[in-house]
Amino acid sequence: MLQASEISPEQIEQDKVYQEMGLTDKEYDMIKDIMGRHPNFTEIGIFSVMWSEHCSYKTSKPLLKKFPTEGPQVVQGPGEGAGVVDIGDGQGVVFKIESHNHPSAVEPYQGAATGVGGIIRDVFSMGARPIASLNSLRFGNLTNGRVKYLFDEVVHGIAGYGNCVGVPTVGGEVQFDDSYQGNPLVNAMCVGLIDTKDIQKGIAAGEGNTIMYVGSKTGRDGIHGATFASEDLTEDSESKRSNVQVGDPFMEKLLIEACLEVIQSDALVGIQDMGAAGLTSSASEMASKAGMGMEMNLDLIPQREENMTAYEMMLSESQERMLLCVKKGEEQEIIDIFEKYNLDAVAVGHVTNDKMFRLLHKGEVVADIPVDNLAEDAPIFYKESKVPAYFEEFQAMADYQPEVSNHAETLKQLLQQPTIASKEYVHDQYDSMVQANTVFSPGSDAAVVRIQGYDKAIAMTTDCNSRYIYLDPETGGKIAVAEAARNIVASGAKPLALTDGLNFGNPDKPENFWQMEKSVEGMSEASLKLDTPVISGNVSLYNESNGQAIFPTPIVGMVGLHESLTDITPSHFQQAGDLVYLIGDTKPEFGGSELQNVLEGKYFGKAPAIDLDVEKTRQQQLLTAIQAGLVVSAHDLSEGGLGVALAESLFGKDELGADIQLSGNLTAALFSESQSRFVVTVAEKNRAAFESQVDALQYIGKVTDSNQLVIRHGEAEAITEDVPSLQQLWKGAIPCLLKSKA
Amino acid sequence: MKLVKVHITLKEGVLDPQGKAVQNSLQTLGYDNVQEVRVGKYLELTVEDHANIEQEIEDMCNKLLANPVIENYSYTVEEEVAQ
Amino acid sequence: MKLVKVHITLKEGVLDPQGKAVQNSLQTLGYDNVQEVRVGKYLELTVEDHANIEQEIEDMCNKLLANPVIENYSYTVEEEVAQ
Amino acid sequence: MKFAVVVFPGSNCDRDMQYAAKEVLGEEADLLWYKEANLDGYDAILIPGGFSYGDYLRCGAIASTSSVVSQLREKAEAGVPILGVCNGFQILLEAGLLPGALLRNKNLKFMCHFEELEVVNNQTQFTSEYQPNEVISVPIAHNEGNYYCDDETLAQLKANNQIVFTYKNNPNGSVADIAGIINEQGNVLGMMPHPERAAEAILNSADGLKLFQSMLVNWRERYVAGV
Ligand SMILES: Nc1ncnc2c1ncn2[C@@H]1O[C@H](COP(=O)(O)OP(=O)(O)O)[C@@H](O)[C@H]1O
Ligand SMILES: [Mg+2]
Repeated sequence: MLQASEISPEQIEQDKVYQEMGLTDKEYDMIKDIMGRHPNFTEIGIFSVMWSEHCSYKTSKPLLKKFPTEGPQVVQGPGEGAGVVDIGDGQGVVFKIESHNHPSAVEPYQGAATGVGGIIRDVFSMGARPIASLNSLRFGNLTNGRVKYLFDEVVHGIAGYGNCVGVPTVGGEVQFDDSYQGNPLVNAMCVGLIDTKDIQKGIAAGEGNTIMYVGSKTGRDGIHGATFASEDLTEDSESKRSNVQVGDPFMEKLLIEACLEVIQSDALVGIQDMGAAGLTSSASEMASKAGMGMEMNLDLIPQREENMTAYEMMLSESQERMLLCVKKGEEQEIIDIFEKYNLDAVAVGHVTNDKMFRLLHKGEVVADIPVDNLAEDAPIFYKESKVPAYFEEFQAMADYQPEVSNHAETLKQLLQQPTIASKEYVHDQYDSMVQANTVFSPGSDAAVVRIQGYDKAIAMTTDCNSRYIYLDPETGGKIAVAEAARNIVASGAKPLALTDGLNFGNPDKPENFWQMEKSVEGMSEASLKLDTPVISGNVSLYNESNGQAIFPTPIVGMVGLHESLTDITPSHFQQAGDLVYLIGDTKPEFGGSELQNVLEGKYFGKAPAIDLDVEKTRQQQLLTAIQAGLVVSAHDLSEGGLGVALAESLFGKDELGADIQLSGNLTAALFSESQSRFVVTVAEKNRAAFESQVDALQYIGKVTDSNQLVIRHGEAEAITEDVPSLQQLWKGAIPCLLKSKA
Repeated sequence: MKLVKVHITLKEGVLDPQGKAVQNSLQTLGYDNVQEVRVGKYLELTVEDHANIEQEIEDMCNKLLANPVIENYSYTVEEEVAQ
Repeated sequence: MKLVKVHITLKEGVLDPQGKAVQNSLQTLGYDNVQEVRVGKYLELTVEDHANIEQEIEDMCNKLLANPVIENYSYTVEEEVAQ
Repeated sequence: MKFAVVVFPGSNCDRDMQYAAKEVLGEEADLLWYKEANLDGYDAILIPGGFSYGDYLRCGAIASTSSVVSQLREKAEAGVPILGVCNGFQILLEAGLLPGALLRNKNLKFMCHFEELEVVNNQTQFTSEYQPNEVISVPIAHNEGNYYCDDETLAQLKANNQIVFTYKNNPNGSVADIAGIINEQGNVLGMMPHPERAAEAILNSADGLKLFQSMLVNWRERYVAGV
């Protein structure tokens, strides 16, 4: 029977209760058709979460189909907990990115922490050991008190969880922009290592096999919004209760070790984590994927709180829980493994062959739904798309040309922009070295982690310049992929594949949908060209506050392979006397640039152009030169252009400087954000060999031991600055903003 | 001078992994009588006395000391005993 | 069933950076009346009643809940109020 | 030489420790799960870093009450070398095998980066391969690494030469810049920095390797050379 507090099936239709759960009239009618009757409260709750964008990708699916997902390196494309690419020797890397934006806006510490926990579960539920985490963060203006609080607590939450579970946080990005003021973005990426023979799937196959529940008990955590049955929860006022999900990294660490042991057992058929929509999504997806049905007895679900209803249990997003499908009769083997780690594995149901998702509670059937309609066959909606007026206006504008009189001052200003400034304040709080494999910690273009026992390493990065995407989503989408690949190549690795985190506003607004559509097209074209297929991803929509959407922010997480440890290349200058080269052509491109932000306080005009053929050639030539041992250091050019890149290149090793000679328009030479460029250093003895291998080269000067950055323009010294004082400005900017009074 | 004692506890329904771990450990040590453990914070503030002290403490708790999304607070105000 | 409330505070003389930080933040927010802040822990234990309950709590505090090198503890035992 | 690496629930540097002893140093090293660990027959015991029991309540507190710690006490008394790193150090302090306690870092933040340490006592079985007052580069990664002890204890540590490592630029507020201490008997060393993360040049420093080499050299001298 339904709980007394629950509304009758007929009343749900009459009062349109489903609307409060996020279902439209049309969707309700579809559900009624599928069921052939009025769905009850629990059933409608289950449909509402399974048909949400988060689980069904109902609006984004048509777009996601555009992504190239195949290639010889792809072992597992989108569809499972995470994607897998081959790295030779029978090994694969498993990775995925996931957003936790809205939980982080409400409770930043726990929101960020549980975001990290969730993505790590996606990776180890594939059977992989998590070996690295990254995170991509966006906040509003750091002078705002609430933004400071969000920033500090999000970082603290990522650290609190990631450090405890023992997965090194090796990289990421943080950017600041007014559009994120009320709606920060917290995207977490996890990378795992697996012997490809061990890959697990989230399937519940084999009629009669047992469904087991492991991990934290189920509470009323994260049950969505205006909860209906709430009158009946307890007599306590809302203010004494909380539905916020709280992470327990200690439990997660035990689960990692236990699950990695369990996957070696023949008794295991399938395994999946309980992520968004908890028990509902993991159970129904496991059954649907296997072409089976499932029956669970909710009385057997380990519960943390009293008197939980079926609805509450099915919608709970309590963390650190896993669902397993185990061969009938072999449950004890699984129980024993978990017992070693002080974890209970509990049988809660079994696989059926009728393709129904059936739930029992207190002796009654409380839900009985055709399982495919929840998962594989959830509906898809095609949204309207419209070119925004601003875009046409920006395209029609004459090229923006900034006026800079004092280039040294401008460089200093740029180095202190929070988006460019050192993120040491952030990543010093992350354990970036646990597992003792980290070759490059945060602070390099790409993070590098060696693979124990082999002469190889993997490189990882996350990138997305949302300003370019705002100005021109298609071009910006291409740039996001190209920039990620550039970071991987600069570290000496070959880009393998990517995961995408699509963060956008409300897709019901045609202009927002257009941004999404165009950026996905741009990203797809670039991933195809650069041979980095999309193997996993995440969609987060409705990122708005006060009706204002965030800048479109499709984050690219990319992984590459160093075929030998000797290929690993630092992004900082290493040795006085080395030659400094600029690879790539510089045009006066300032739309969406950091300089435009500094001078105008806003972004307008055209995004920098990108030619993917040129991009590919530059990357390939640089990688070949690195692999031939001709390159000492390499750094890609991004926000702030060459000026910033040169300064950053000097912030690695003490006591180095550079003497640089530039020509042409100095403002463009220093601060343009033209694409497909790198600054590299080469030992004098390799000059000829290097120059013969790489095109579009410009020799611009030398690394010196003077500890000064000298930039000459014609006869004049345009910039002469002590490196330590530049570094101090760059390092101090974020701590200084945080200390400033709101 | 007043001594303000503030207790900050997790709201009902919020998972308390720390309390759980302490309880398990007490059980392992043989203290089977312990049914539940919840861990919170305890702050002692020495505050200059003034008319609005209670209001001020409420404010401080809401703004900084407690996280109203997941925590409850309570406090007492006592005369500070010279030591 | 008894409700045991345990307070764990840092010993005098042991620096309390957390208390100091809270005090600084309060000052930044304009609460100038706050002279000092000390941060400690507060545990609530639900314990089956029995003859030796006080002794048992002492034991638990000494063995696990507090670290005598840096911390003091105190506790009260109350009747648990049914909710 | 045979090392035991004791693994508690929540330990997360256990495999790193094993890798350093086994793959880098080239000796034997076993991971021993705390429940079933038998420390007999091991030449040295390593207590790795991490977050035993989630660092809930106090770092190392819950682990220090487990039964394997009673075995650890016996081995300490019997003179078996024991190295506790980071959370391992915290456990040794909570268990009373070393004096003092660790408080939160003075800036209240977790911090992770390389620090310069000075080897102020190279006359121990853990540090004999270092030069006197050698400055080494080893990473720290902790939230509670702020070593505290009362004045009396500090005077004793100094008098007995029990301070083994100090920070050149004290990052966390530790009394007397202490990064690592040894017991009076000279067989139990606890330190916050992670030598196992600095045992190979590819990891940006090999300075930590000498610590493991010192243990090996001293063990050989004592047992293999047949003293
Ligand atoms: N949230 C973060 N977490 C970890 N590392 C970060 C984070 N944000 C930035 N970093 C690190 O700081 C360095 C600079 O980042 P960024 O300016 O985004 O580099 P790039 O422009 O080369 O992509 C990188 O090594 C990056 O990994
Ligand atoms: Mg870069």
